[in-house]
Amino acid sequence: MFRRIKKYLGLDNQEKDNGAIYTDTDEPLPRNIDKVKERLNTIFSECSDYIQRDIVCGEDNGICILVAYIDGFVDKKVLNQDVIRPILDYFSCTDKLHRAKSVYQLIKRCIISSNEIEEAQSMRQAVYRIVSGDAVLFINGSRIALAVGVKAPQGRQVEEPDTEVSLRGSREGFVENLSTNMVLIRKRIKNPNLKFEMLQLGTQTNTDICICYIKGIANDEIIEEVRRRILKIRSDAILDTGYIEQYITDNQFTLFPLVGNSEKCDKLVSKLLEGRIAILCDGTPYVLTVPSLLVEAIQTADDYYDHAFFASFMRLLRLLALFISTLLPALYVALVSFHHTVIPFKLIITLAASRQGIPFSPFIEAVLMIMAFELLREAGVRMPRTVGQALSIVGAIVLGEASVAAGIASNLMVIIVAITAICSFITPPLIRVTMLVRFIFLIIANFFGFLGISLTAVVVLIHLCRLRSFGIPYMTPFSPLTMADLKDSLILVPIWAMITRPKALFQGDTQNRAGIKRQEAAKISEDK
Amino acid sequence: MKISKLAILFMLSILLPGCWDNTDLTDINIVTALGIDKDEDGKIIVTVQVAEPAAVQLTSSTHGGGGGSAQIKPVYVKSYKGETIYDALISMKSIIDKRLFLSTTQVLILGERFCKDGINETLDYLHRDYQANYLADVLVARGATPEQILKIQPDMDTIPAMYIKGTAENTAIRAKVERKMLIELFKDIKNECRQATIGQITRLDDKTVKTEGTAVFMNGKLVGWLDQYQTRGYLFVTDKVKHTTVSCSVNNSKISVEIIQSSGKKNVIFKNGEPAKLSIQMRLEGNISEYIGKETLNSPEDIRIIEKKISQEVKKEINMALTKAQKDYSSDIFGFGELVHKYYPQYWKKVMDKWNDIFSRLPVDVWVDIKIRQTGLIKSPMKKDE
Amino acid sequence: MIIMNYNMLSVLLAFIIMELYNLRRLISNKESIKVLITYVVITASSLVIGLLLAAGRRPASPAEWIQWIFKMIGVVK
Amino acid sequence: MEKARISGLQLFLLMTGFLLGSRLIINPGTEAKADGWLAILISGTGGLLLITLYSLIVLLNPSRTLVEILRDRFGNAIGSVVAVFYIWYFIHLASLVFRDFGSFLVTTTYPRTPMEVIIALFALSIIYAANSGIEVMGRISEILVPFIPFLSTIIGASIVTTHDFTAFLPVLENGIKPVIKESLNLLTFPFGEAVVFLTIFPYLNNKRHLKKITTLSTLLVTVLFLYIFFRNIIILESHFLEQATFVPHLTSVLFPGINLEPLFDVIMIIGGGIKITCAIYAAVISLSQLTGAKDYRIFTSCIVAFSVILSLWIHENIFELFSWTGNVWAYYSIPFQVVIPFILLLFSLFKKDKLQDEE
Repeated sequence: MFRRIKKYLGLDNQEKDNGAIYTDTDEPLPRNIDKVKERLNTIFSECSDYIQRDIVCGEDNGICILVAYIDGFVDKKVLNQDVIRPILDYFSCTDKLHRAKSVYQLIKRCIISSNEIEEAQSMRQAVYRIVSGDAVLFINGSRIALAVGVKAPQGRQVEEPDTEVSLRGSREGFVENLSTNMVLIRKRIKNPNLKFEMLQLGTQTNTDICICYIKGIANDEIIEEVRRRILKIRSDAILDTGYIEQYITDNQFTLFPLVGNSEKCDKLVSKLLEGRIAILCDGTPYVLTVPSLLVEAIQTADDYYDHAFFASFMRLLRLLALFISTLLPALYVALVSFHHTVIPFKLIITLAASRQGIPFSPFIEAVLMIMAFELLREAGVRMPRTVGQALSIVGAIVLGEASVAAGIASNLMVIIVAITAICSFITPPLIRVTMLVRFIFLIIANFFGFLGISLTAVVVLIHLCRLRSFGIPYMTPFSPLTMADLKDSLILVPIWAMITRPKALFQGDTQNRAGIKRQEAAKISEDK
Repeated sequence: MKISKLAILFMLSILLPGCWDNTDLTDINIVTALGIDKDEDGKIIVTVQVAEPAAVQLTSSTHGGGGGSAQIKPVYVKSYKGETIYDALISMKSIIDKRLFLSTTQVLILGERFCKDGINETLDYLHRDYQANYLADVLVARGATPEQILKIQPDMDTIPAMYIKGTAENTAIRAKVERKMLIELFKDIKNECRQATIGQITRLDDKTVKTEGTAVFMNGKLVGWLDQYQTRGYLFVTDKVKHTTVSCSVNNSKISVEIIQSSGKKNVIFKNGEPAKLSIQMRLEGNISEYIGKETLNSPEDIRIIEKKISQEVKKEINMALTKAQKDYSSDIFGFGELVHKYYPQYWKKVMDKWNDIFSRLPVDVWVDIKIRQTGLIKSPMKKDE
Repeated sequence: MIIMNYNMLSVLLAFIIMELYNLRRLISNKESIKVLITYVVITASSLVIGLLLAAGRRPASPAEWIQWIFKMIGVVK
Repeated sequence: MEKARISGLQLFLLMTGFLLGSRLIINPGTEAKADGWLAILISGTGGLLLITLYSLIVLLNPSRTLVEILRDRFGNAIGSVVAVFYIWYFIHLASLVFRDFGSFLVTTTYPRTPMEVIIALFALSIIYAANSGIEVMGRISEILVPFIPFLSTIIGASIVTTHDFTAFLPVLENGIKPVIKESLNLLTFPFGEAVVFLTIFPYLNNKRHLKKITTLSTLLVTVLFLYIFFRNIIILESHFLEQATFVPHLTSVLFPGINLEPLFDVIMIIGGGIKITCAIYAAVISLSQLTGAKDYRIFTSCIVAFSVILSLWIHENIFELFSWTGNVWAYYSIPFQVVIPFILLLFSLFKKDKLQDEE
């Protein structure tokens, strides 16, 4: 639906276009430098960061070159050193006659010392090169412009991501710069099979998108599917991978994330090695991985670095946390308002005593407390970090205490909401899902007790079984049961025992292709 | 789209009618004990003991301090008359504030008069109601009405029902009372091959009760009682003894033996298609837990003598119980009829109705074998060395 | 005066909404007339029976017919 | 026919869930009292034969569902009429399970909630499940069905009351007659009801294992029934069994300290849910093939609605329900479960060559 609206808006925009607004047309470059200048000035009118510089040199000032770039985008020192100085030096030193035709080849081959030179054959390409940070040289008399990559290093340094903290393993996280990110990946997989496919998306933003996979490990069909879905995107702007995620997800009407994302290099690399496909986008440190399965919510990068026993235990714990964070308040409400017969005698006395004098029904109480918690959480996220911490302390301690003392909430409810909250933080990818699902369960529990909860749980399970992420059933490896993949699900086997890659991600034969990991395994055992 | 459709439907189906079975915990009365009796006119008197959770918590946390002067009582006891149990319970709503919640019933106390009139049919409600607690302990009140027993205010526990349950549990370990859960009582009632027995409870003063002895039923009617020793004999036969202490005297010294394992096997021996006699075989294992006397205790022969004495004691108790059941009450509480039913179904069909008479006429063979294993931390009894 | 069972009515209402929604899809799918008739017949019969049940006028059920037939044959006593 | 495939394991679990289904609520073999185990054994053997019969039919008519087989073998007109009867039978089956489910919950946990609301709530999730298609049903059974034996074992594991391990004696106290009657009941409910799977077997990805899967499933279900029977009779004694309305529920509340009733509800939702979903799916698929609908999903909601109404309509009270399922259901099912499949098998055997020539 949104796509339809967007398309509609997009059409509107195009209708409004007139001469003042630059449109993508394949107009050729004019041969005459003055015409180029004129055209560029209209295109970049009112762009104060657009700079153009004329170089006139050679015998009889016969050579006119126009250098166009965006201020601040290019490294001026490099531009002067590698581009302008050589040109000026060359043409002032030589006394040879230069005909216009050869100038272009000469400059390209002999003069400019920069490595990144590309040709721009049309106005569209030239403009694109300028706005993406290259310096573009227009040479009088030539129909081809030269784009020289003299981008100044931009953005922040590689640092540890806040969202995914790991105790062990690499602390490098992705940054906003696409090429830095690509380097970070390439650094870890030194193999020409690692492919980066570049695309531009967004009619206004022209954002660089990169599809990354390891050829021979990733499933070709899925790669093709990813390509198809990304190319289908018709959008003005791609500001974050989140935009792409919403376009390429299999099912728009699900709460569950069908596309994974990560900010950590080592995690992404391991996903690539499992046969997943990554989608990088310029301007955001978040990298998408597809296909994404439910089981990934309880996997962390640390697991693989640690001893398998601890990791397996932690995974079971995380699964438990997932259940607790979705079901606990609902179970409590069902227990307290429906199934008194189930509660053991001593507990029922405690429960009833704690409920004494509370004016609200357990359901209302639970909703109020959970709402309060969610508000606090949101406030804590939005606030500056230092204030956020203070806020969470105020919220957790003062509010909880006070609401119990005021007789609005029972002790037990505070405990339950606290446990629920803690558990919901354990599985970060599903944190928002569990929040909503928790409410659904809570509402149904208030009306139908355990029956409602179990029926809803079954419906949620059916929903999960229906979901597919790029053709792979979301609940793999549990259903359809893939025995070989269970080694990396709830129970994690030691890394040397993982001799095959996830079978679910292949349609074909895994044994033949399982080279890399197997070699790794062999290496480790050899080292030992 | 499908999801939104389902969501609308869910909301519709939920919001239109409202919620039916949703009851807050604060809107129920937690019944801890239930007493059932009959008055002279044959009406049922139901007594409930209801716990006040807040007060229970308060008293148990400040137990012994006794600071608060105007404390709420942790439990209250109310009685009401009605035609049936359910009728009485429902009518009771006119004098209490909330719905009675029976699932927490820990103890069910039956009145003597009620039991004499027969319990087989009248307990139907407790079986039928979905909230009934099948694991509640059942006891028969002797010499007092259930109401009097439930109104005690014990020092040891804030909730009298828990106190009663505790005493029953304690005594059952000592094998001096038959501990019967409601479900087992129902099984007994339903099973025509054996007669029901229920533990007995008596009131000592307004703070204590005593659970000892057993009520014997015949076709659902209370016919008599077994005292504590007979009860133990009965429990030995039915193989329900866990730990108990048997005492006896040997040559002026007194010995207590703790039974650590007991297995009883009963049998009906048939001759010519007719039951000839009943046989009971007991295998016990025990440790000496006390020995007051002058003899030394260090040879296997000494142990042998004690074993013999103890086995005689056990045999005596079993015989007492058997005599009571056969001669006084002629009620097959041991379940010999079950054996006949299982292994001689043809014969059972013929004698089903008069089995209890046949049972009371049959001679009994009791065989007890006891092995004493350990003697505790010391071997010979405490005395001055000579 | 017909005493209506409102729970039953609300259940019926939920089903009717669902089936009307479904009917729309059925028409947009361009299913054959046979399908449409089957659909309408089943829906209408469940609606009628549902309303009768809600009104407390329970007609003899298929189970009773079957039992009657078997009694006629003599299989069931 | 849907373009879907289910694996052998999925079919195995789906079938096990189906067969266990609502028999978990109503104790298997109650009417034969202490001889119930005999009845279970006899009906298990019979069930094995019946289910082998069904798999043979499917193997002789590869990748054809019930309606297509009926039409192939009996001709278009007769086949269609028989198919209509089968559809009715499937709907009837679903509505009976709905009713069992409803009465169970109303009796044990939700005495004040109207049964129609409970059934309707259940029906909504059934619609969602049936609309998801056979593949998702297979996958969901892979997750849920293993819970049934697991939870049943937990419920039986430690129960406080005294155990009487000889409670199943004496053997054949009341003669063989009640045993035969009970085994007939058990044979037609649940084993014979597997006739529903004539519409599901064709989706199996590897037909070679079909016979093995069905045999294993039937054996497992028989063993579980025996386990449940012995559990109940050992704990409750035979005299008690016939009195209780829902025996397994009774055993679930006898756990010391904590009440396992919710676990039992879960078992029932899984078993009953799979049973109803299979029956509804079979009815819907058959109906859509009969009418030539493009998408079977359009019929799901109206069939479910009909079967919900039918479940409320069909019996007035719980005694009617039990006496009807006990006395009439067996005879009513025989044509559907035994006679027609047997004729189908004969027809398939004799016309086999001819059909292969056509292909």
